[in-house]
Amino acid sequence: MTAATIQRNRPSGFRISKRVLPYLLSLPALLVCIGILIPFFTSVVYSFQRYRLSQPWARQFNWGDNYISFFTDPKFWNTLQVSLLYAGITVVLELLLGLGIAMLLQKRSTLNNFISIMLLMPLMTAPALAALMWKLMTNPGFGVLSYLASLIGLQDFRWASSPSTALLTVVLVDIWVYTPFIMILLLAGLRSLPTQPFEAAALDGVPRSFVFFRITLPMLTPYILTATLFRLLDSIQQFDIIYAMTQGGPGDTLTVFQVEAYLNFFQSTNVGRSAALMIILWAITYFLSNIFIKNWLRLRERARGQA
Amino acid sequence: MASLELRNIVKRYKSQTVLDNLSLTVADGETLVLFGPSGAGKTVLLRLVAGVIDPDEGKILIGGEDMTDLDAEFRGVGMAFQNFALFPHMTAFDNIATPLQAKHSSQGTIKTGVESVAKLLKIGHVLSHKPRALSNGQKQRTALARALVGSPPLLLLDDPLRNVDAKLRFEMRLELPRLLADRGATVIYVTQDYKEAMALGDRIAVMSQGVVKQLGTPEQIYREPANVEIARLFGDPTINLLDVKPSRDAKGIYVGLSNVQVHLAGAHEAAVGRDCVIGLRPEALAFVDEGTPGAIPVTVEAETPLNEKIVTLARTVRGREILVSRPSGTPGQSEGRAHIAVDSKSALLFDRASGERIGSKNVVNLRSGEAA
Amino acid sequence: MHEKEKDLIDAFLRGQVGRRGLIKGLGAMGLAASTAGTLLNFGQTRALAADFDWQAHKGKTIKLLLNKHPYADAMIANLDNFKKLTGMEVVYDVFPEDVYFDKVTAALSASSPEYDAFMTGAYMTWTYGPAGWITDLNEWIKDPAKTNPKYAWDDFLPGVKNSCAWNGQPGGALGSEDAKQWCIPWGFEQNNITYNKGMFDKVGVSVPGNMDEMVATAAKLTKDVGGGVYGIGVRGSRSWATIHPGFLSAYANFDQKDLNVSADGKLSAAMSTAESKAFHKQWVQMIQESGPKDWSTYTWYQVGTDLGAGASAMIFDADILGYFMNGGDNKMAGKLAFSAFKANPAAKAPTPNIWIWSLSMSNFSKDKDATWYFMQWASGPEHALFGATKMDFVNPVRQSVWNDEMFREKLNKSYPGYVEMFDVSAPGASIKFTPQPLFFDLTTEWAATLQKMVAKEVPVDEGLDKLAESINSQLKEAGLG
Amino acid sequence: MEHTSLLERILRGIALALVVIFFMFPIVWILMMSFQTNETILRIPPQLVFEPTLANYTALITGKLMTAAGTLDIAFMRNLCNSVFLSVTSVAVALLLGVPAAYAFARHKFRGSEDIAFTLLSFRFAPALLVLLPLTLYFQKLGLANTYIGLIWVYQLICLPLILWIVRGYFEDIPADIEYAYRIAGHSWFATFRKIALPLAGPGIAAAGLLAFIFAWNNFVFALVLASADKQPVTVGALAFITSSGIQYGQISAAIVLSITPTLALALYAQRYLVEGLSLGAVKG
Repeated sequence: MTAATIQRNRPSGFRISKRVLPYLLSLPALLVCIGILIPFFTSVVYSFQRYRLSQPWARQFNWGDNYISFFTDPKFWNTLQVSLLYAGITVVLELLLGLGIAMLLQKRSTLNNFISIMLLMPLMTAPALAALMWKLMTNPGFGVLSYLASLIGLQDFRWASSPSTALLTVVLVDIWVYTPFIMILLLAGLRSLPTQPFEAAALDGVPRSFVFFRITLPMLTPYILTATLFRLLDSIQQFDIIYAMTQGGPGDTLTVFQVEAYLNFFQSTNVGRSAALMIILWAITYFLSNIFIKNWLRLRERARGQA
Repeated sequence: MASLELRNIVKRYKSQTVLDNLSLTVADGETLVLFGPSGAGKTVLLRLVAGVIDPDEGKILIGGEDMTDLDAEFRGVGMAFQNFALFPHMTAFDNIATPLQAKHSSQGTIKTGVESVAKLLKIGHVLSHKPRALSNGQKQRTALARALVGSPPLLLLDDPLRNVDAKLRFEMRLELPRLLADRGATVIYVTQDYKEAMALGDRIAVMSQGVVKQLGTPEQIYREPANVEIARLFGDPTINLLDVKPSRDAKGIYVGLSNVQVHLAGAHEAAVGRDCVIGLRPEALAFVDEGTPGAIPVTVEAETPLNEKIVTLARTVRGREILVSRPSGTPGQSEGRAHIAVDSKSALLFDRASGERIGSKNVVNLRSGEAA
Repeated sequence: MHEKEKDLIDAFLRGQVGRRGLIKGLGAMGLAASTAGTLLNFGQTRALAADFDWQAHKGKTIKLLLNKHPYADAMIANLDNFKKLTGMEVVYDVFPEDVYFDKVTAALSASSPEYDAFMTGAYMTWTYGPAGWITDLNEWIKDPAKTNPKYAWDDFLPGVKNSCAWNGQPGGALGSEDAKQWCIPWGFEQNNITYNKGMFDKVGVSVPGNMDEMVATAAKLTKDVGGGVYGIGVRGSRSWATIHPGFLSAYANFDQKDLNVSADGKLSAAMSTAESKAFHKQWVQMIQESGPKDWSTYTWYQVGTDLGAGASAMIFDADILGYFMNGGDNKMAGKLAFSAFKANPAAKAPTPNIWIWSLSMSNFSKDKDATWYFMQWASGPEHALFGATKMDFVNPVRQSVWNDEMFREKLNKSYPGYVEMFDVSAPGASIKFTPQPLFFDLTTEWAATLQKMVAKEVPVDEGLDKLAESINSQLKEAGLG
Repeated sequence: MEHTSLLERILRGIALALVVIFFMFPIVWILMMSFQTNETILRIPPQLVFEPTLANYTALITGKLMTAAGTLDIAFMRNLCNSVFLSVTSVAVALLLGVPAAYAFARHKFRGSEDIAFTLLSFRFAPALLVLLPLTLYFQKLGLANTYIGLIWVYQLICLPLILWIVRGYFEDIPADIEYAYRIAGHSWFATFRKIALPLAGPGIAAAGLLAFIFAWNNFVFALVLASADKQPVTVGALAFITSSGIQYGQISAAIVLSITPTLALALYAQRYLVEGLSLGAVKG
């Protein structure tokens, strides 16, 4: 081929520069999200105001007052405590359960694949509707779960309507809905692990617990991190299930952040306090996700380095 | 066809400089082998030429034309990857056909083109298979076929034999030179195997840490390696390296090996009185009878037949190990005391501190990449 | 329509033929009663058209935001007549009550001009009014050019009408001279007892006459009816809705208030009095002994559903809830009875707090005059009568409907005791809350406190003191205390 | 795992059975309730034997609900269609925007790419209400309130970061050489993206899309706040059976069953993508 024929292949007309291309590709996604960033900042402004919709004349900047008042507000500390407790319990239990189920289903077989799809059904049930389902099932009269509880001697088990069991009940619903999410991610992880280390360990007669803690878990860590991140941050913001089941009650048992903020906005129309609550929630999630993602990126680099 | 010229190429990744002000010219139709250890920057260089990564500085000219800012698809080169880089979701046929499809060739042309190159590479019977159904050898040939099928004027082959078994590598090493010669293309061939380099290269560029340490014909590289490192890389078994301090007497320049004065032929004046390393190719040593002038007494410790030659491990009286190689079937000694002699013309002297060869005739101007 | 039928209807409208005569006459002509109702309304439509220019806004479209409720259903069933009368188009969005008020708040707080009028409760206007989301309707009601002369604003029950008017001053009296009419009452609920006659007879108890008796009766019912039936259904969810029905009606009967208003207009919590504490103790005890097990999740739906399904023996809640449970395919349909309830033995009469479903006009409406046309029709005497007699539009807010013999007869036939109950409690019926913008803060926290008391997380006395303290500090923070 | 004792296999079987019971029981129970009238549902204690009726489904599908207060019009099928439309369109838009962006983040380490990628991901974790409430004001001004376009935009809050983050991992797992080879063969970057990157990341994209679909489908609050009744999804629509004449438990159950069906059908259809797609190694990044 001569220089002339190469010449013919030369690009003609408009051409996207290599340097511009990645920006061009990510710009639309970025723009769509930036549009959503503007209302975010509006909320930040609200959070620094004394702002009740029912008293528009009294609206003014009070700077940090909304935040400062949280320090002495037992309701706020209760909210913080309940939110963290709820998120902690659900994530830990779902992780353990999800990992266990994923290991049960690890082997590829038609039955296992079928079961794993079936187990996804709770995830496909909208949390708002799932809460409704569980409300029906825990009805003290005709609710089947109350009936079953009474059969095993738990007469009068009050599920979500008693402060001592309300948390347990919503956690149960959360587990029911979201364990499949963790299960499917970890199952995917387990099935993509290389087989050699396990075969080698089996040949050497290494104890199973050793294999699990020293081989399986470390190799699964990136998956566990991803799953935990998504769940933890969703869970600390839980709204649908709790609101549909108890509206934050009984008493103040379940007034987690989003429920409290929702009630503050829609019932009390106290926009300033509502916004401040959510900014704090956002700060918590941002902080947590930052930690997770830093670790996740480091793990990934390491995994890439080995490959 | 196309010549290739690289001018003052610099490539950095983060703070690390991978290619440092590298310049290189490859003539039209020439096969240049890039040789060097991993991390030397060979693959990066190849990708720069292919256009899939951009240099930070410098220019790339193909066929005399500046292609530095041109994307890969406009450069008209063919490339085969070390890991084959086959498209896993396409059949071997479709894999090979991609360069022809890019040219919008007709179905007929594509079919003929693919089948003829497949026949040449003896993979005509697996064209309908997907890569995962191919053996390593077949994968390698498919990758090669894909690089060749468009008859590119410039072929970039990135260690194509690296991931195939020894037998196949041996076969291909024999086949490839003819194949490449037939295409008449300019070829840049990356390898870590010195035999491949010797067998295929019109010239070899030895790279290390982002610079070309030596550029020359295989003969030059072997006979007159620029430094100890290159001397060690070329040759199997590896070159014997012994610390010496050359002196001069009436008969000329000599070194002391096991209390025997061995006189060297050639221009080694510069080495006199310096701490040096002498490089003796195993095949430049031969067993001799006791009493032959310059015979060095050794103890034979082991003998290994290696294909067409026999390699003997011996130990000098000072306890230094030395390898001797001789063609199979020639007489030698397999145990006990023996004497060896040095082919004084082929002895190489290197400066012990810098590793540079002393008294070279063809000192390479490394900066410009041109042989002096 | 046949001429004869037209003549008959016109005669009725001229007052020459009584209602029963009309129905009989039409029946003789082979028309079903329901068809007769529609015809009647059609006739009224023609009659209305004679006195007032209903066609002034012909061709315009208005949009409503409605709660999923029988009142809305009744209106929708009659809507064609409005369209014919005015030549206007009406479109509407219906949302389930669970999310309805959130939807209203979302739409109004965004200043959305989408909805021209919407259903609301009187309590909500204490937020919407000061927020500037809704319009003072006096401007239209009192303008003869804009309001049909037969609209008869005086026909509305005064207690109900006044409960929808507030001057916007925190603690200001409802229905005062300077009050703004934030909404027009549509239908309302008094809180009384609905009970299961069969269960009462089986156990041998009679309808309780005061709080002590109610606690005792409910306990006896829970113990003796069997089959898991509990004695009394009241609401208990963590919401304002738990406070306003039976609870506040009984509370007010003891002359207790939610807030005190000082001479200079400052508000302070009033629920930590000794009387209040005594009442709270009784109420909490009643729920613990005889309430539904998951009381803390109970909204009016659960309260009603349980009564209708025979899971509870009585409720102290909205009378219309009992009304609905006595019909349809409910298991206990036809077996329920009604009674007014006076919690305080010393009180002269029942003092039910009321809930008023009303219509408000959005301040963001683009055509308020046209919207008013719809509102005056929907709250007018003709539609009220149609809804009450042909649909389940109870309780109507117009005296003329309560005077209507056909309506009374319908109630007496299928809902024995309902009319008497209404007549006994209506004089004392009004909103017992102090109007102020923190209404929902106060009531939600009150409900949460009740939940804690019932769960024995906090003693009643201490809980009320804490509640009062918290409310006082919130009032101060909002500049009201 | 090859040599498992009989005891262990039995224990595994029991564990699996318990898991299946826990997760499937509520679904089965709701399915049973959906074939019952309110009367049989409300029996105490609950019973397994009943005479099945299709009345609930008939009511939902025809849109006519018989109650004590007469016949109510319900728009459940309309809600269902809205859910399908909103979820499908949102996921499609998210894929259209997210996949190229994910490709850019995976293949081109441009200045600030990590920061931008993290910022995009963090949207996934912003409390929905925080953004939603002021958004109603802006939507009003922009004329986006009560439009499908506005809703689909807000749904990107759920779909886009999820797709971006997962798909990016898949692209990173494709060896760069494969794409280089295609470029060198003479194809443009776009052809490479279309013919090489997309097909190879296909199962992963499908899995991410499916997950995004599930999350979009399950959303409750966005449409409620931002749109009028004719655009509400099935999650809001199912609440319509709590009526003044009692809670229609049978219809709620039928509504829940109907609302799960489309996602389930999709998941069954795409099941090989879900587990296998995710196990391509992308979730680990």
